[in-house]
Amino acid sequence: MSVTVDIAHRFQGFDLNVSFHADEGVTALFGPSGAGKTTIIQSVAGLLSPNAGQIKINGRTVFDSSTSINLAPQKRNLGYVFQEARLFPHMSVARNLSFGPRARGQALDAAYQDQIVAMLGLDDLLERRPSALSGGEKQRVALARALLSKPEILLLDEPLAALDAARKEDILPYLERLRDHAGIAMLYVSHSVSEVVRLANQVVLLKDGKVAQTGSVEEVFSDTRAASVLGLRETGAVLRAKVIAHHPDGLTELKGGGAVLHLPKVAAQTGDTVRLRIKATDVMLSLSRPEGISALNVIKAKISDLRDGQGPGMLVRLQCGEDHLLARITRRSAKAMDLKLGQTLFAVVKSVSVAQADIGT
Amino acid sequence: MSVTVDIAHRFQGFDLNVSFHADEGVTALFGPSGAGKTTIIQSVAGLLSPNAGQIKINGRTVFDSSTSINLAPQKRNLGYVFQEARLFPHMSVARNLSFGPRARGQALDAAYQDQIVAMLGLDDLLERRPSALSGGEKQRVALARALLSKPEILLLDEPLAALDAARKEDILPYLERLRDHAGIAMLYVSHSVSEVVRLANQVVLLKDGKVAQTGSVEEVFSDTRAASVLGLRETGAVLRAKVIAHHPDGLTELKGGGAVLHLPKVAAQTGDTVRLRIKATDVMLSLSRPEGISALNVIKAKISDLRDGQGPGMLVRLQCGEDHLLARITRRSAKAMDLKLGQTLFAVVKSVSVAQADIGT
Amino acid sequence: AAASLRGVLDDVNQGAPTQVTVSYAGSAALARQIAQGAPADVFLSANTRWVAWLQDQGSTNTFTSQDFLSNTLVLIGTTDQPDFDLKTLPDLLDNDFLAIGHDRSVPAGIYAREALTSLGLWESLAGKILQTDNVRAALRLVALGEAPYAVTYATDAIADPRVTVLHRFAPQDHSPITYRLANLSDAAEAEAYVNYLFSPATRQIFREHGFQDVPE
Amino acid sequence: MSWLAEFLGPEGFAAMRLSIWVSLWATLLSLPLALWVAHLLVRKRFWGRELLNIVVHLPLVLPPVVTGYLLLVTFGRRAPVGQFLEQSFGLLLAFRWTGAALAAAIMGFPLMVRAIRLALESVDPKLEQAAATLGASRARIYMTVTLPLMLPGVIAGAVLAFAKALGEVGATITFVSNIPGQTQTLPSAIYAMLQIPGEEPMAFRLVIVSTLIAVIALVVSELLARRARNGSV
Amino acid sequence: MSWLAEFLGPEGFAAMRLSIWVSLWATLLSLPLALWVAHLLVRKRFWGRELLNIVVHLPLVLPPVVTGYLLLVTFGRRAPVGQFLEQSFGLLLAFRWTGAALAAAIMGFPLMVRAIRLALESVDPKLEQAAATLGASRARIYMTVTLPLMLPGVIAGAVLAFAKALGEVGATITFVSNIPGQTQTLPSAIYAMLQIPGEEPMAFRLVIVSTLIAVIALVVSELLARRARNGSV
Ligand SMILES: Nc1ncnc2c1ncn2[C@@H]1O[C@H](COP(=O)(O)OP(=O)(O)OP(=O)(O)O)[C@@H](O)[C@H]1O
Ligand SMILES: Nc1ncnc2c1ncn2[C@@H]1O[C@H](COP(=O)(O)OP(=O)(O)OP(=O)(O)O)[C@@H](O)[C@H]1O
Ligand SMILES: [Mg+2]
Ligand SMILES: [Mg+2]
Repeated sequence: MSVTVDIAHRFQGFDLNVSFHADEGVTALFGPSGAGKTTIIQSVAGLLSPNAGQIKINGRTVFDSSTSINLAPQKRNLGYVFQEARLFPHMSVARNLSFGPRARGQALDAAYQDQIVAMLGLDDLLERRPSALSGGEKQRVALARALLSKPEILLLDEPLAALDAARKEDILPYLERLRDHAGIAMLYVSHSVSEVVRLANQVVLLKDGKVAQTGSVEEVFSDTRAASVLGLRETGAVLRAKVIAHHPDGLTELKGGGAVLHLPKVAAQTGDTVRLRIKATDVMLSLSRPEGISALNVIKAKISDLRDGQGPGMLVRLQCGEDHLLARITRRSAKAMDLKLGQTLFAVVKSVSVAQADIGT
Repeated sequence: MSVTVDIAHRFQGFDLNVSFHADEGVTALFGPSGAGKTTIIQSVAGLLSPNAGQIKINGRTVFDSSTSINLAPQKRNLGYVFQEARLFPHMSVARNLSFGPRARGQALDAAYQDQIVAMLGLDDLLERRPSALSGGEKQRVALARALLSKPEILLLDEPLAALDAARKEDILPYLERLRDHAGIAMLYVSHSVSEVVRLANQVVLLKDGKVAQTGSVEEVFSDTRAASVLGLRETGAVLRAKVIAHHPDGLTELKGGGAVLHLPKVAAQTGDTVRLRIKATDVMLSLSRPEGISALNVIKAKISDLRDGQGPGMLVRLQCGEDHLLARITRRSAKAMDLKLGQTLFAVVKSVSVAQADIGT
Repeated sequence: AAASLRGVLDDVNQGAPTQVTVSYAGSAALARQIAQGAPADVFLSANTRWVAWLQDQGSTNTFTSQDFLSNTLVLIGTTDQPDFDLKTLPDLLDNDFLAIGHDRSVPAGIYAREALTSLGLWESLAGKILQTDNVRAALRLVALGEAPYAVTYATDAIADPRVTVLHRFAPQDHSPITYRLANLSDAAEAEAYVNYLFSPATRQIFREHGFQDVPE
Repeated sequence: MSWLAEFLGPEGFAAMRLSIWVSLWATLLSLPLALWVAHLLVRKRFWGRELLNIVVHLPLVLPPVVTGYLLLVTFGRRAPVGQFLEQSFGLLLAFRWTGAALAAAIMGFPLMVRAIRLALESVDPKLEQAAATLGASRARIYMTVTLPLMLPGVIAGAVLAFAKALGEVGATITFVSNIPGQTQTLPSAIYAMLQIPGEEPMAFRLVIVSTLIAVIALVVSELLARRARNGSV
Repeated sequence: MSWLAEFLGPEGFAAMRLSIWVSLWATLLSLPLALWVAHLLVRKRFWGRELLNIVVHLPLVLPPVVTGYLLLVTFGRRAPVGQFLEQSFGLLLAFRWTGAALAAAIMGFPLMVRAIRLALESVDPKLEQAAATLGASRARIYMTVTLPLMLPGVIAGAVLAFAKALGEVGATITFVSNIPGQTQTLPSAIYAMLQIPGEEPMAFRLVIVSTLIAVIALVVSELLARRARNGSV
């Protein structure tokens, strides 16, 4: 399963011109409001015909302006969770959910449906009309509806935006499983970095209708250049670590960045490789190995880049083993510590500050 | 400006029964999807008549089921940002924006309008129809429309949900100024803790149509009991600090928690008191005063409470001066450091880890 | 005036002593309108019954009426059939229809039924009769070939070159066909116009259109 | 029913039965065509669209007699289309109840199309798009999304057409004449009665029956429309 | 215009002018009332609502002659309402163009109300709520939100009524007679001409003109509706 997009489209006052390839797994479309994310997704779905370019799904050309190929949406075998739920107002929630399977002539997979319904907490809503649902409930039904049609390609336009953290926590692992086991490709639009880092294999960073950067999550989010797009608070690095052991006190021991790390229980098998995201603001630097502190994770590292930000902060890039970390510190500290390129020091990461939501399995 | 709500309403399968008072400033309605947030807001707006109870705005009863008072929405002088934008599809953005002032017969305040339009990045959109806007753009127009009608009460139902972090960063300071200087009351629905902490004076925690907890942000979010509702990652303490000086390197020096703190430029006057939120996961404990580290803020504190969480973590409550901090550390660290009630130690907070978004002025 | 007088009356009015405005509609509608105060001075009805009805209403100040014209009833068809025999009509019709005015509401239809009944044909024509809402519609059906035969006034047959008269009914087979005139005003112009209508020159015009004077 | 037959007399009663029959057929037969025409007018851009729009409205604009006349010269027994239909399908329209139904259908057609058009225009294409992404074929989308959403308008259109059919006299009488028991509908009967002095009471009996039928149709339609709005699936 | 006058003859030309005049008045005058009635039927729940609905539909259901007859016995110069209007306001309806306009308005009223109703039903009350929270009075909401949103339906209703007025003959001729230059509208003139064998060509000239007027009205309405849909403000 894969999607190849190379399109240009013009709206009054807005030019879209993007080209990227999304493999099996999750490709996040990330960018500010009005960057063109929905326009891209609509083009892939076949709901909007771009002025020019071509789109391939699994190698099959579904749109090509030069040969006037334009496959109807119903033939593209995809699932689309719209930014606005777009539920059928004249049908009950249950009917909305069974619309896709019926339309595709699929036999009812009751077990699958029950699973989705339970995950999204829709049990009590099945007989309701969409007009009697809350905003978040609508969004959950829309997500369930798309999932139940068992598509090859999932297009998700801010599917979790209206949901609370607890509910997101229920849904994200499911999307992870889908990503890892169902072999489908997902285009995922979200404004939440933690969602993207957790889910995405690849990020397409959009700005004003252009691809600003594209690559693996590690690449894009560890890039000091990306900081301006992501915002102060979300800059960070992603590093791969291998699960060594699960300890009885609930901590998981991992090896990554040339150091041994301890994290609260990570949902992965011993021997698995996981992806850890460590925000730049969560990394503290120390000239000597600190003693008697609560932070368990101290990584020996070498400064590979020093970059001034706007304001009083600066970004320090650290080489640790084959990986790197980003640390955001004040210039005052940098001066006090007299940091220099190539200097060796210790990065202190509080175990619990590597958030659950930022661990991609 | 204040709002008093004491209502009961019943939907098929859902019972709302809430009572709270919202003073001048921001009152956050916080709770999972389907908890009844929108229902409350609609009742305050006069768009839904609850089965029973009463609602007062500025002491004036606008709804009372026992005396059958039910003031029309247009007479309640409020501004409502709906969860779904609800823009007028037959009007340009500019017309949408001027609708409120015209309806209220207010003279056009061009400077004010320009300011709002610039803040929300709507300059290029003014001539467009809502149908030609992206999801986030619609939400921004809806926010602008409500703000421009200069209401006494602002009802905001997830006004920033569809916006990227950078755009939120533009809007939040404005909402703060509105809160501090306009003297209006805001009911603010959001699923984002950082938004709520930054904006709200008071939090009403909702669950299944009931008020689970209510109080100041400091109380609700510092309460170790609230941790379960907020989730692991969002627990933290709020402490008050006084601005001592703004330094030329961009750092602001504050005094709070019995210690001197350095934060990136805080938008407050010297002498002002500000509210700082420090997440439990951002606090590291050290037995001795650490040297040679990048963190600027080290607070001497005494352990006032030790509380086991689920999983490998525990929550440490610290007394520092008259305030307190929460620190989340692993039990393994606690054992290694041999933490005891009453023990004196040092809390290390990285300056930049007190996020801009978590500073309430 | 009755709608079926249009044509001839337009010709007649060319020479009228006063400016005449004619409202052509069904006799029933006109009678009711006059009863409701319509600004009419003279009412020309194709039908004596509505004149009588109007007189009964007593709603006009002055009311004098007199028989005005007479007409004859004919059977028309599309092609000339010199040896046409009315008796064979039921057989000739086969699957086709005979068009007449509505046998209770349209005067020509009433006369047609009377005539056909007294000739003993009505029963055998049952189910083969088309009734129209006015006699001109019956004529039109023949003219268009939709019906092979119709019973109309002689005047109608003259007016339309597409039809020919196959049979003339004898006046004694049906009640007398009379157009009746009601003078509803005492204005001098109305008087003059009525006189004009009865003047020999005008009578000649009517006769040219196939009308006949009322038998004394 | 027998009291009704007495109340109306045999001729009036026959006219009533015929009128209901004719109106129902007129409504039901024109419905699919009206749906199709409305679809063409709203969703398609083709050469001659404006022409179609005008043709659909003509029966409203023209005096009914003219429509009846045009029907007669088109579908009459000597007219080309009429002969073709008779020879090919054995379908006789002129001077039959079928012709009355045709006349009524044509007179009500503009009303029906307009109502359906309005309803179709207010169906949100975004919902149809959503259905398409769920794999529904065009036909399925139409049947399960578009049609249910425009149902109130379809019902309104059907009621208008039915009511119009109940009241149509000009075109009907011109096209199929007034043959008691065969083509004499309620309005034709009423029309005839009103031409006879003193028959007003009988005419008004027929008017009352006509009104009653319309009332029943209206009430049923309002109930259906309410169910449609609250969603029937 | 003179070639048109020649084409139609003085009587036909006068009928055309009168018909346009009458149809415009009928449409414009019934519009506010239709908006109000549609509002009552859609948004209010009151005793007698169903009755109002039926009364509105009656002119469609009844043969036009009956409607004309009822108008005559209500608004005639000897009839109670007619006399009252004449004495109190000097408003004469019977046998005047005003009466023709009244007849046309009443015949078109059900069509207009239905179209407006359908449009009103599809206006999203959530937008009206949004307007209310912005401080707009009910009247203002109606004028700036509701009415613009239902404009396509209002235009459709107006066009239907106008077209109907152009074609209405039964009620008009029964109520106000067929007085050339005063109450003889195009359809009445066409009706009268069809009474004379051989005058069909002239009748068809009038039909063509009638159709042309309708075409113009249709095209204008489609343009207006398109503008309304794309938003006019
Ligand atoms: N019209 C209605 N009929 C029946 N139930 C309703 C209706 N509107 C809302 N509800 C139910 O009432 C509950 C509260 O709805 P509400 O919209 O207030 O939730 P909310 O807190 O705003 O949720 P969200 O964060 O998802 O927007 C939900 O369970 C919802 O299903
Ligand atoms: N129909 C349209 N006509 C004109 N401009 C449009 C239209 N639809 C979208 N746009 C513009 O195209 C740009 C991209 O829109 P798009 O919906 O793809 O943004 P987005 O990245 O999804 O933003 P958001 O995060 O706010 O949903 C925006 O500037 C928008 O205003
Ligand atoms: Mg979007
Ligand atoms: Mg809500």
